[in-house]
Amino acid sequence: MTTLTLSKAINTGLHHALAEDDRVLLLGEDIGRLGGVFRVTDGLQAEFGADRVVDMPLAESAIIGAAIGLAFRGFRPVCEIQFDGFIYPGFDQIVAQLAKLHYRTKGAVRMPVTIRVPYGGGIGAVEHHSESPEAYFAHTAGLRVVTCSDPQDAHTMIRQAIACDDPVLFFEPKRRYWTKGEVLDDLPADPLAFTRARTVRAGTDATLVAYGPLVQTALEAAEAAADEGVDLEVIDLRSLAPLDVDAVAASVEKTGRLVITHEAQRSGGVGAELAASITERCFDLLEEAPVRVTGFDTPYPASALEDHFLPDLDRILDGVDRALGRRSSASAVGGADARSTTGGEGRR
Amino acid sequence: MTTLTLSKAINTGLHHALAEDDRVLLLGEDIGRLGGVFRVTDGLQAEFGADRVVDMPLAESAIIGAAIGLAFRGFRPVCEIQFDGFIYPGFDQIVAQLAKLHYRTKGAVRMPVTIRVPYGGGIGAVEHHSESPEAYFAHTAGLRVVTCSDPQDAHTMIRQAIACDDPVLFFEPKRRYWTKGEVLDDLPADPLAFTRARTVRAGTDATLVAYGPLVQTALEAAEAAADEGVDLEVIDLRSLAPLDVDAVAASVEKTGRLVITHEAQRSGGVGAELAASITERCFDLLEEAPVRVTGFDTPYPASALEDHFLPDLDRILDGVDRALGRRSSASAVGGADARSTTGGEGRR
Amino acid sequence: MSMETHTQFPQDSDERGGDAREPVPVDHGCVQLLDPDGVRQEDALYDLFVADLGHTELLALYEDMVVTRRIDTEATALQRQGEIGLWPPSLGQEAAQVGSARVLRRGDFVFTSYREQAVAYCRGVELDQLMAMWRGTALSGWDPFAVGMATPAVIIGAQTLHATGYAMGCQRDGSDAVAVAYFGDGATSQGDVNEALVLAASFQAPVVFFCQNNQYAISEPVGLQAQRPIADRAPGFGVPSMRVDGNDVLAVTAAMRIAVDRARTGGGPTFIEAVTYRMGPHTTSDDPTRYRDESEVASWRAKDPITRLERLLESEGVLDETARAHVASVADAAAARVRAGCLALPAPDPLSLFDEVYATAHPGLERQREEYRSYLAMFEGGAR
Amino acid sequence: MSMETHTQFPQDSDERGGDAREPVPVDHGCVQLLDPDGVRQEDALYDLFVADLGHTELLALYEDMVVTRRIDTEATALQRQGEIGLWPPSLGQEAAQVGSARVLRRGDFVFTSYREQAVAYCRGVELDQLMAMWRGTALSGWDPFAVGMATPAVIIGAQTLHATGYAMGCQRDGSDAVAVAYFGDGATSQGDVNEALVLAASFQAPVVFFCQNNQYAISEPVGLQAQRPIADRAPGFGVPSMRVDGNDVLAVTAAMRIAVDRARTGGGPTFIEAVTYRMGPHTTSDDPTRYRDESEVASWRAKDPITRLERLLESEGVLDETARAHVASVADAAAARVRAGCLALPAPDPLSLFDEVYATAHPGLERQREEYRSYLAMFEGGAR
Ligand SMILES: Cc1ncc(C[n+]2csc(CCOP(=O)(O)OP(=O)(O)O)c2C)c(N)n1
Ligand SMILES: Cc1ncc(C[n+]2csc(CCOP(=O)(O)OP(=O)(O)O)c2C)c(N)n1
Ligand SMILES: [Mg+2]
Ligand SMILES: [Mg+2]
Repeated sequence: MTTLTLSKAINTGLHHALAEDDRVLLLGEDIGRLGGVFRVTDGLQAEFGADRVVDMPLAESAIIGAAIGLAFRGFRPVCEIQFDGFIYPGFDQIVAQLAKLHYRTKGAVRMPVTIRVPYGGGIGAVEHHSESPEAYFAHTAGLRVVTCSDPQDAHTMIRQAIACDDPVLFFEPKRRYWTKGEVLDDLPADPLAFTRARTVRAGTDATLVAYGPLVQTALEAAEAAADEGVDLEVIDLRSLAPLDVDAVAASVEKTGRLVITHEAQRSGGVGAELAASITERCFDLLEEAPVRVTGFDTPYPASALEDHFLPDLDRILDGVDRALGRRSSASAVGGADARSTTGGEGRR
Repeated sequence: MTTLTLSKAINTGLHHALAEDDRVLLLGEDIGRLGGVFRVTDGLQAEFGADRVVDMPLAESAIIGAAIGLAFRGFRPVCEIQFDGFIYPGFDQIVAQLAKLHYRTKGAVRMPVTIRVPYGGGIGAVEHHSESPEAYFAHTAGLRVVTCSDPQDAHTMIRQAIACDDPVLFFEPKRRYWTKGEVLDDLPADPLAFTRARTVRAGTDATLVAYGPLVQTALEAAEAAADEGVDLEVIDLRSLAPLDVDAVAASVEKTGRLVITHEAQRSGGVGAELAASITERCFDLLEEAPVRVTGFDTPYPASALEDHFLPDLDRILDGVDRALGRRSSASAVGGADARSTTGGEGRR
Repeated sequence: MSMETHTQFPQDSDERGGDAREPVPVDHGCVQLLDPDGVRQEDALYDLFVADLGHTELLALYEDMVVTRRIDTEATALQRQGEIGLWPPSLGQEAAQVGSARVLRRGDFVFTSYREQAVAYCRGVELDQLMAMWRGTALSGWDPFAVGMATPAVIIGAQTLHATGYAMGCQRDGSDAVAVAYFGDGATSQGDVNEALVLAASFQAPVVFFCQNNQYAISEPVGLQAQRPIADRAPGFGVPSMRVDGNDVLAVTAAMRIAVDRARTGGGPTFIEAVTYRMGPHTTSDDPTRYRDESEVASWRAKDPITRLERLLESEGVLDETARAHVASVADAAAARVRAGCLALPAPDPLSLFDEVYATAHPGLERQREEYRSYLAMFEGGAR
Repeated sequence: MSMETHTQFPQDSDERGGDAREPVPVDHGCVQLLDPDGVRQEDALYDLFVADLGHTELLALYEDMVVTRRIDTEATALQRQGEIGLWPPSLGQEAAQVGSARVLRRGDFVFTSYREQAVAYCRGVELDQLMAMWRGTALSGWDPFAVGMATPAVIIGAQTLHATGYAMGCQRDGSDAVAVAYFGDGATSQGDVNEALVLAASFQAPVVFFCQNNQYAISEPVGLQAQRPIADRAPGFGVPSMRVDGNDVLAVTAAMRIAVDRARTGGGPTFIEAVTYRMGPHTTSDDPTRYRDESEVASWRAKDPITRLERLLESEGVLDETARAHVASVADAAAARVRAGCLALPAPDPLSLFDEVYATAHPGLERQREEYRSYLAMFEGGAR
């Protein structure tokens, strides 16, 4: 057990994967000598050589396409996309090739390719450096989409993702790279543990679902809510495709209320799918409609505005109020969803 | 008023647009001499010349990227993507450039670019020729996403899309290209009429929402339901981004029940967003959870299996049964959503 | 201050060439060892690489070409009869495909587009499996590892990156296996193909880029994609290239041997442009009369790849009745296998829709499968 | 039958060149009119294009280079002081940027990446607007139509297609305006850049591809992206190219004039590789000591683009005290404008988050705006 930053926890996870299986390769831009712009691959090229930690030409489609070819040859490539916003030039190779090859060949070909993507906002960056593109991939059959929220999960999940025979989009919450935590080396017995949601705080009054960078925010919100006597259950989804609907449904069966938060734009985000799935599964048990607290349906804005775009503790608590049928910002807006104005007094 | 196929109705719409505004250009693969693989642009190059109906090199990113440059220069390019599955190489230019340029420049630049995409299945095609990628674009802020379902709408909507100052993804239901219908030339006074949902059948028992190729199927299902005494209201969404939530909510306020159908994969599809939005808006009025009847979360299969993948009349009616709380296929499956087994007898 | 100038610049500059406006003749700088009349043409370099081809070998190539053309004809007929949905003929491209594919070893790996039916035949793809994709009983028909050939990539150009990645894998394995990417003239406009050239050059990957320039991308003539001979593009990326008469099976064989030997021995990638012609429609759905003249097609018919080899073999007295009869019987048998195999392809089980989307467990999809199973069960003995 | 062979193929073939393994010297085939010591080098062709540049013009170029370097220094300081989040220095690339941008007319249109601060200055971008993107008060700072320059494209290579499309628009308008795409050596690996070459060649679009080969894409040396001089790539696409010393403002000016004149007069696209060096870090977040030696940087410091022009002007007796003082005062004023303009940039209104996502009405977003307005209202006089 060591204390590591989330970024270092991934680094050690990659180190394990490279050491344990010589078919594991890393591909990406600036991952070699530089160790990646976030230093997640720091030291790995020096240790495993330039044939296994490969600086690739500046072309995302080429990185994914080459990984596919390498997988055909029996390798397990791990690609790094430098920032979320740079994944789109590789989109065709991901959704039309990588995702489909196993199905296309009736299982003859396996595509154990992991694509690491530092994602999300809150770091004051310029355009294209703060995006949350997970929903595009979660909508794509054939892919697995996961994201971690703390160092232990980062370490375990990257190793399990690499070991998984399916293609995995592995989203890394870049603004949490410097979060520290205890990290154990041993892997869970279940190789798909990385795809199961995890209850990070037990509670009874409402279920608050988050993933990636917002898990920490959700926990902070739960602490704040607790101060006001509201006991939130907080779930870290971990897997965005498939969604662990069972885990969330079990919680909602208990609480009857659901709040989902993510940074990505609201329309067609992962929150929409989860809200729809839970409504299908738990309709009679829901006391209120599931509430989404998300980024707005604008492009990711200039950094001076990102605090307004990103869900934060207050916006999450406002969503919790809504889910509890209490006075919330929604109360003030006209239309059908203003109906729940009769709830308790808001905290402010 | 003339009777036209849907494909010809788009052709005449393009003709109008080219004739009325000499800044309108068509760009695409094989759209010139060949008139497009579906002949939607038939005769247009002969009439308007190769400078306005431009056969482009085989490169989707180049087609969209060039359209963006032309829009910078004040043109209104209309791009044809030959088939749904070929849009992904142009994905970056669409979601990272086209969608964002107006916002990026605080409104200084306008991107009146229309991207026409023949989409959907049911034509017995090989891989990549039957996809429904609309949700990717509906999740992308800055884009408008629309689709037509009959010749009149096809004609009107393509003209309004081209006239719109925002980028528009215009999805054409390729298996309905040969559907015939009456077409009037005059445009609605409201330039955004093409973005508003349309009630294609009034009814009282449940709201059935479809778009594109499935509107016709939904109407057939409504006729079949009527024979059994179930009166469905059928709404053609037309716009998938933004969704005309007001129109659907108004219907659900009346019926209390919602079924949504689309060909695209279920997870993260447009149905998820609509279900979540309607649940948010109409929670207290809903008698049952919104039901989704969609393609499955598999890649689009080989054509011998496509009838199983695609929602058809029977699957829609099964969904209606579910929404009505009647016996349906869901009754047989375990889990929380098996709860509505107490409904009326199934039709079969 | 403006640095603009109106000085007239000289017509002949020392700039690197590339005047795009002079049209490129189709056979510009093309290597040809066998002319359309079946006469051997000398070429000091390339001859070395076919010197060992005796009558047996030439007859074998001839047989492959005749057989694959026959397969093509049979498949086209099956489409006309409604037994398959679509077929992209390889008619006219037999020399390019057979000549190149026959150079490869079993352990090499081929990544193609959708038109490489003759390549598939040479790799040993079973003929019923070849038809599955076009009959729609499967997305693709064969196990790539059984024949050393990936199933067709329909997205233009995507497979060139897979081939390059595969070749990088061969390097890492210390194997002398070679990867080959087949693609068309139209594909050269796609970003992926150009990225593959960059990648292959950077890592000196053992990959052969085999471009069949059949003059068209559906209706678009090659002149829309390329202002120079396509083979001229690769050297600028650091990939040596050759331009050969793609209807000349000897030239194709020689060029492919040069390229494959180079790749095998650590010499890196090579680009081959095989100049050929798509004699048939783009696919059975296409109407080529909308975009090209019969006279053009006729001029290419005179360059038919099979005829010229036939003439050579005749002039050398090899193609006697026995030989002809043998080839015809192999072709007949293949055609029969195509037809029978195609018609016998089993309709897939409905629930196989959900199979092999993932290699590992996926509860969401399992749930959908169960839902659909119970949905289908409602119809048992019923309407559907 | 196998057509495989093991014949040794000759070392010297008649194949089209491209042996990737011999390293390309940085100054291979580079046009240079002014050497690092400030000595004019003769070049029969290129000299013609700078023959009209007298002392006034050279002084003006000198001033631009000094000023833009000063802007760069000031912005870097602002970043160190926490006033802006990031800055990608143009340090060392002043000759490439100023020399090329000054050739353009107001009506031309420029599409750049994020490092073209000196180009922006030459196009007339206000210095506070230049800073807005880096201070994060806006996604980009200026109105492209006011200065004939699009706001920076951060996605590598995307803008080359925009420039080509714009140029196609110029053709259709019968205008003699020219589009210019600026991009780096790393960008040449992206599919988009190669597609832009295809497109420009196909339509003979009036576009200039201006590649600043500054030897690095972040930590990756140019040798990873290109096995040949970058300028060698374009001719294969049918786009003539030039390779010039990018630290020589005269050579850059001459090449750019050739290219722009050609485009303006219907001669189609041109590719220019300006061989230069990124003297600073990739951005202020970068630590170049991890991937390059100080000795390499020092060797390039000796080729500084400003020093050599200074030496020329000195040797011609033009750079007297008055001239120096004038340039210094312009630079000081620019630095002051950068700092004051940057610090004075207004914080955007929170609800402007929702502005100009669409040009036409969007009920869904309006609703979100109203929700957020009422959310913010809850805090009035309150906690937030
Ligand atoms: C990315 C993509 N865009 C468009 C298509 C549609 N399409 C199928 S074949 C074809 C032409 C391909 O031409 P070429 O590369 O020359 O190959 P050929 O058909 O001549 O063998 C096109 C445009 C496609 N399959 N993929
Ligand atoms: C599509 C994409 N991938 C990756 C990046 C991250 N990135 C930013 S700059 C850069 C290097 C660019 O190098 P080059 O083109 O030589 O330009 P330079 O920075 O040297 O001016 C990279 C990889 C990006 N911006 N866009
Ligand atoms: Mg072709
Ligand atoms: Mg560079």
